[in-house]
Parts: sequence; C-alpha cells; structure tokens
Amino acid sequence: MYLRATEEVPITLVDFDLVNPFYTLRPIKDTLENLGLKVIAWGKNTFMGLGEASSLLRSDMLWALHRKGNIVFDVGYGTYGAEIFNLLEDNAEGRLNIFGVVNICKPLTSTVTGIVKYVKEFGKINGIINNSHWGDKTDITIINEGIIIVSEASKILGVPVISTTVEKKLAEKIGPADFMGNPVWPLTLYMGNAYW
Amino acid sequence: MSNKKPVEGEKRAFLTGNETVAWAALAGGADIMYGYPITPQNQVMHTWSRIIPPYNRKFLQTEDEISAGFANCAGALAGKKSFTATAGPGNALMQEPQSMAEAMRIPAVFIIQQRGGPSSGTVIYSQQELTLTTYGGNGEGWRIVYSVCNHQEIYDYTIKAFNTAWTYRFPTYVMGDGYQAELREALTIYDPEERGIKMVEPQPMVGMPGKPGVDRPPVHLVNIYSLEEELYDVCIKYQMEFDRISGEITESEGKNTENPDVLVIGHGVVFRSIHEAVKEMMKDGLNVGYFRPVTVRPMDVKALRNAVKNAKKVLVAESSLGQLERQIKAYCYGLTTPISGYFLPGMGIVATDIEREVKALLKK
Amino acid sequence: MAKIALAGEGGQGVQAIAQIMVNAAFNEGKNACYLPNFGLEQRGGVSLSFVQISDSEIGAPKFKISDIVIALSKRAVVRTKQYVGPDTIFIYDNTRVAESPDYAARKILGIPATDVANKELSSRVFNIIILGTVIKVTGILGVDSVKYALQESLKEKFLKNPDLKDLNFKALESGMSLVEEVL
Amino acid sequence: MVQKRPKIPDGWFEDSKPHLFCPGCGYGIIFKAVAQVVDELDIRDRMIYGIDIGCSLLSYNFFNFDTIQTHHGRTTPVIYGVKRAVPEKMCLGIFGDGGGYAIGSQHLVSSALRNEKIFCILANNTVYGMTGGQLAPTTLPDQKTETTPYGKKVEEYGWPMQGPEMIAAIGSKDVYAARGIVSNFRQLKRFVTRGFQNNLDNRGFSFLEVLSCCPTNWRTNAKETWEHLDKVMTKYFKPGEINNPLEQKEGK
Repeated sequence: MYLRATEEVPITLVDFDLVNPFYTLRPIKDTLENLGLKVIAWGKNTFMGLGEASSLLRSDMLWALHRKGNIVFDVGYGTYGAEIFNLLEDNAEGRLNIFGVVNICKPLTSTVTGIVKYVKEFGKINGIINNSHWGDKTDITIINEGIIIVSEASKILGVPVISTTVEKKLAEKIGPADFMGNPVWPLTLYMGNAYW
Repeated sequence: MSNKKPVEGEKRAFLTGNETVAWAALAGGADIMYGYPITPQNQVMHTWSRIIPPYNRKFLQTEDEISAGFANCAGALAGKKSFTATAGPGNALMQEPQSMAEAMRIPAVFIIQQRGGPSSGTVIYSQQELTLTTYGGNGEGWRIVYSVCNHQEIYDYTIKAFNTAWTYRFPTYVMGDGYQAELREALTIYDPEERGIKMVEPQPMVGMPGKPGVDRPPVHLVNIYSLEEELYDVCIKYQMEFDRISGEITESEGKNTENPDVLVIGHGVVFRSIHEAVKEMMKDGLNVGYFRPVTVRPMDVKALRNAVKNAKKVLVAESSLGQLERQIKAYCYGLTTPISGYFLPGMGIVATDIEREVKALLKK
Repeated sequence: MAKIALAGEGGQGVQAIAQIMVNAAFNEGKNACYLPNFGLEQRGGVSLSFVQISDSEIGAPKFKISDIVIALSKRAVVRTKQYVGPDTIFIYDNTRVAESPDYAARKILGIPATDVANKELSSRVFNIIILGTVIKVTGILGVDSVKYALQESLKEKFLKNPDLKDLNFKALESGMSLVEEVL
Repeated sequence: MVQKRPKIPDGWFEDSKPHLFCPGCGYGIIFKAVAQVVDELDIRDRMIYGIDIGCSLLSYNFFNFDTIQTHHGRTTPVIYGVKRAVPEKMCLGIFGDGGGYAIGSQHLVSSALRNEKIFCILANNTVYGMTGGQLAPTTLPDQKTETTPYGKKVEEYGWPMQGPEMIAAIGSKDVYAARGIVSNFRQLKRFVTRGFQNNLDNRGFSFLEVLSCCPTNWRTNAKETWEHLDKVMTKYFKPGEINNPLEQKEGK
C-alpha cells in the first residue's frame, strides 16, 4: 500500500479541502514537487482567490482522476463527508480507496465510540489510517493508546487499519508493524510549514 | 439653480455648533451629506437639509450609520466633497466604513459630536470618543482629526477639513462634543475664497470621463489582499506617507511652555477652561502654562515633548478616564516629567476645577 | 459677567427667553453663550438652560455655580439646587411654589409671575414676565436691545397680531417692576 | 475543423481571464448576461460596479468597467452613495444571499423603500460560498451546511427567504423585482435588460435574484448540480417577474 513515485507511476497530491483550508498544500507545493510529487493546489504566489477562507475549486482538481498513476486527495473535514467526491469527473464506483485518517488526540475521535460515529458520518470508507499523535509532545504511550483504540474501532466498523503512522524517529523504535499487527508508516513532517 | 455664494463677505453670526458645521460645509463647497439621526449631531442634518436648496447641494438620510459612512465614502470616490456627522454608538457603527476610508485613501469628511459613553451613555457630552475617533476600526489610525474648542474653530476647521482630506487623501475629522454642538455662540462666517483660502478641487477615483477599455483602462479598486506580504507593503507605504505629511498637518498651541511649574494639557472644549484658568493663575503670579493639541491625530509630537520636557509637572484634564493621558504618555515615552490626570468622564470641566487641581499640584 | 441658569417645565418657554437674552447680548456686541440641556429630560422633564453673558471671553459653556437661578416649577426648584452658591440670587415663581426654598443663597426672591400673567395680562406671556425680572436683576442688558431681540424672535406673530407686541412689552416691564418691589 | 470561439463580450476585461470562479459556478452565466446587456445598451462608460466580500469579490477585475470592492453586505450603500452623488452613473451591485439578505438586508430593504435608482443582482445558491459553506437565509429545509451539520431545521431558522417578493412588497409600483435562474439564459438576459432599463428610465429600484449553483459547496457533479437547481430549488423559489413597471408603463 506504500506509494512510491516513479516515472511510469507518478503520484499526484490534490488539495481538496473546501471548508477550512488553513493547513494546506499551498505553501509547501514547491517543496513537494522537488521531491518528485505532482501537486494540484493553488501555489502561494499564483493564488488569486482574495479569499475570506475558502479554497477554490479548479478544473484540474475535478479532472485529476484522468491523470496517470496514483492520485491522493486531501479532503479535510466537512459535513458532506465523502460526498465531496461527487465533484470529481469519471469517478466510477470503486475507483477510489477512501481512508479515514483519525487521531485520538482530537476530541471527536478520542474514543472508540467517537471514532465509529465520526467515520460512519463520513460515509463508506475502505480503511482507517491511525494517525494518532500529540504534535511534538507525542510519546510511545500515546502511540500505543492510539493503536489500541483505533484497532478496536476498526473491528466494530469492519474496515481494516491500513497503517499506523508515526514520526520517523519513533517509528524506528516500533519497527515495521505495531503490536496489533498494523503496518507502521514512518513520517517525514512537512506540515509545520503548511500553515497558509 | 443659483451660483450665488452662500456666504458673502464676513458676517457676524450667532449659531449653535451644529448649525456652524452646516454653514461651514456649505461655504466650503461640500456637495453632499449622508446622515443618520443620533443626538447630539441631529441639527447638522436639520440645518444642512434646510439651507441647501438654492445651492444645488444634496442630502440623503440613510438607514443607519453604517450606510451613512459607506455612502460618504462612495460620494468621495465619485469625486464629490461629501461628509457625514455622527456621535457615540453611531460613531461605533461607523467605524467599519471609516476603516474602508483609511484602506482606500478616501477623502471623506466626518464630523463627530462626542456624547457620553460607554454604550448609549448620555446624549449630552463627553470626550470619550477620542480613542474611537483617532484609532477606531480594524486599522492603524490613518486619520486626521481636528479637536475644536469654539464655534469659530468649528467653522474654520470644517472648511479646512475638506481641503486637508482632498489634499492628502486620508479621512478627515472635525471632533466636537455635545456641549459645542448645542451651544449658541458668536462667530464670524465668511467665504473662504474671499479670505484667500484656496479650496481644493475634488477628483473622482472612479467614473472618470471616457469609455473604460477604449479610452482608458477600467479602474478596479480593492481593499482586500491575498497575501500577508501584499498587505504589509500597503501598510508600510501608507504609514510612511502619513508620517511624511504629519509635519504639514499637525497643529497645536501653547502658553508659558518654557519652564512652567505645572503644564496643563487638554483638548477640545475642556481647553476653554484650561485657557481661562491658566490666564487667571498667571495673573496671580503663578508659573503655569498649557499645551493644547488641535490635531489629536496626528499629534504635534515635537511641540508636545518640548513642552512636557520643560515643565516640572504635567496635568492632563479631560472629560474621559485617561483617553488623552494615555496618548500623551505614549508620545512622551522616555521623558521624566511626572504626568497626572484630572478625569471627569462624561462631565464638563470648569476653570475653577483646573485651578484647584493645579494649586494642589503646586503644593505637593 | 453673568451666569444664569433657567429651569422650568416643558412649554413654559424657558429656552425661548434664554435665546432672546443671548440674542440681545450678541446684538450689543457682548460675548454670549447659551447651552440648553438636551438630555432625555427634554422630553417631559425639567427644561434647563445655561446662559453666560460677558464683556470678556467665555470659558466652559456649563458652570457649576450660577449668579442667578430662575426656577419656575416645584421640580425646577429641586433640580436647580446644585447651581446655588452663597452669592447666588435665586428667583422662583411663588404662585406655583408655595414655600420658599431654604437654600443658602445670597437672596431668595418669590415672584408672582403666573398670578400676574393670568390676572393682568395673558398666560401666554408668563415667560416674558420672567425675562423682565432677569433683565432687571442682572442689569447686564439694555432694555431696548432686549425689546429688539424680543421683537425679532416673535416677528411673524407680531405681524399677524399687532396687539401682541404691546402685550409682550407690557409683560417685560411688569416683570421688571415686580422684582424691583422685592429686591 | 476550426471551432469558432464564442465572442467574449466587450464588457469583460480580457486581461483577467481565465476568471477565478470555481468550475460549475453560476456567476459566470450571470456575468455573461450582464456584460452582453451593458454592451447592447451601450452604457459601459456610465457603469459603476460594486461588489461584496463573498464570491462576487472574485469579479473585482472581471469587467471592463470601474469597480469598487466594498465590505461584507455593504455594496448597496456604496453604489447608492455613488448614484446620489453623481446621478448620471449606472450603478450595479452584485452580491450573494448572505450579503443581500443577512448582513446587508437593511440596505436592500431601504433601497427598495426609497426607490434608489440602482440595480442589485443577488445570486441565490442557498449557501455561503466563500467563507466555506455555512447557513444562508436561503438555505433549504434540511439542507446540510457547515453550521447546520445535521440539516437546517425550519423551526430554528425559518423557511427560505423570499427576496424579490419582499422587495416587491416593500417597494412602489416603480420597483422592478424578478427572479431568474442560470439554467434559463434567455430569460435571465431579458430580466437583466429590464433591470437596467428601469434605472435608465430613472423610474426606480431594480432587484434581480438569480438562482445560481455552487457545486463546490453542494458537493454535486454536473448532472446533480443542474438537477438540484432546476428541480429542487425551484420548488422553493419561483422564477419569474414579481413586479415589472416597464410592462405597466407599456399599458399591458
């Protein structure tokens, strides 16, 4: 499930947060493109929205599924949940893998019942990514707690945990899988610079 | 319509402050007033709407002060000398368009007749709108504010406000108060041109002659920016311009500011009492002086600091709880002269009050 | 310099006589200023006005202690107490206010203005009788200039009904002599 | 085969194209109608165009005529402020249902009452677009928005605002009040023409609500968008002219 960008199978990231895009790909677009990724987002200098807050849809976002390789959409939150994908052109049933990213340090997803409710509201999904962390205060206790709570929610929901994501240094201590058997994805963080 | 001048020659007049504003605006060539009723400025609108018909000037009573303020901005954008008058909660509501006037360098004129606050306060009097008028709104206070103390000044500075606004393109204010608004007092009214005051011609910022896209490019005026950097550049540019012109705009007056034992500072109508008290005390041989800012924004900082530096003690007197004193202290940062305040929020201050306070300071 | 506070009920014409006084002063080339109270009181409360007439420059428009206080109703007597000092001359209408107030003033004078107006002249000129008393007590304005200012302010009424002019002038003079009796 | 590109109206400012609006936004159709009518009536040199904060903001350089960007809901007082100062100008304001019916409603009501000789076009897409999909006065019953995440309850927020009907009720017979829809361009253009004409004749205030679409905040694809517009929205908002003084003048 780990994606790697190649010439033949590129990866395209799409900034598809339409509600409250204060953490966005906009400011780090150049950095990501230098890493070999393709990014569909308003660039810091090309952004002409004069916007109050809302990001603006662009047609290259709607037509992203026509691109070669793997396309990753970041959809943020929103009361419409998975319905946001209705906007996409040629979005045939089953073309998308929809993963709910949950963090037990967010109040709405801090408990098993919370996660179950949240994910159900989002709509039909294919897997959960356990992204439990407490910013730079993250420690192994929080990671372990996240693994237990998210795995339990995944059982109730009947959808697999796709991965437990952990910042690189901590991930090295845990190894390739966590104690519940979920794959561990080590993370390099860019989000610190992504505040618009 | 007659091209006759509203005021010919010099005329003695016995008017209220509000009537004086209206006559000054007429003589100063104001084209249009937008207003909304609030005491104690109502009579500005009453008088203006009554006296304008022979002179082809206009008046619109809007649905609220927000509208009056925005329409005032619009009139100026369209190249007309426009003004409004308000007070208290109306001034608070009008901060939104005042802030647009700062952001877009709109030469709109605002008359403020302060009433008591906070909230509805009283309809009578105060000096509690100093902070709001000089630094209100979500901005940096790029406003030019004349604080007047008598009817002659109301007349002179209302005329001057139009020239200042249209010369420098910052919103310009004449700030009085409820006492001055309703007070009836003598003054001389005149035609400014006959006195040799050259009235600045207004220029439109939109709707210039010619077909946009054919004879000239279209004008697209905005006050919102996408990036922090764009806004930063605008702010720095406007601040530099405001600082640059401040030297040409600031006005103040002082008496015995060389080495007084007590220097009294006050603005607006309170200065009348300060003036009277200092005159009396000087007659009695006391070494006291005064400093009075006429422009409360921008402040005549050089003259103020000089006067404060030379004084042994400073007394700031105002009909508010330290709104002027806070500004004075900020402007005088680094000076060691002790500054104290005599504050009567929402109350008038008379000369005997000042004398008593000054004498107490002298004894300490 | 004269500092005069006038107070009465709405409709008694307090503001009108204040205005006539300052207009007369203005015509005489004196410094004058007149500040009406315009608080919420102006609707149904005591109507107050502050008048200053002087040969020199006038400072604050409102004052704390009055040289002369005129109170024309019970409520006005109470409301004006704060303007009374040891040098104040306090004048009230003793037809409407039975008891003389015990204020620590220089003088307290009761004038039967309402009575005189109703019996000898007309209730409409009640305020002009008061104007006469103020003129007499202050002595700061010339009678002719007050008559001129009075005529100017009531010009249209006088045109419609020339008898009114006589009536008003009579009221003015009667006010002057009424106060002379008690001074 | 060479495909002929449709002519860009002279009233559009070409340097600012492609424009900034979301794909599928209804504003483009409204702007096309406005620019064509301005060209046909040959009033470009008299135009003063005002915009709100709201999605209409993005048209700050859309047109080939003088434009003033104002604040949230404040387009109306700015354009009537211009009109009162310089009556020969043709003053057009375009804003959304939030700017017109919520934060700026007092201006709209009073403009109709005073019969200001200005033209206000209001795009009704039942939602706040630019600020991220919140409740609007026009939001439909049970519609989900970011501030009514469980659907709009009528007992809490009322029925959808009936704007042109309100304007017609407030205004005199000289007020033009109509509701168009972006899916009927010919009718929309006719309404825009009459709105301008009512000002040109110096007769009265003109108000045109346009049922518009916001696929971004509706989360709908193209087909669903048009279905929602034509079938769902028209259940609550009836397109047509509510008050047409021009017809009355023609003696119909």
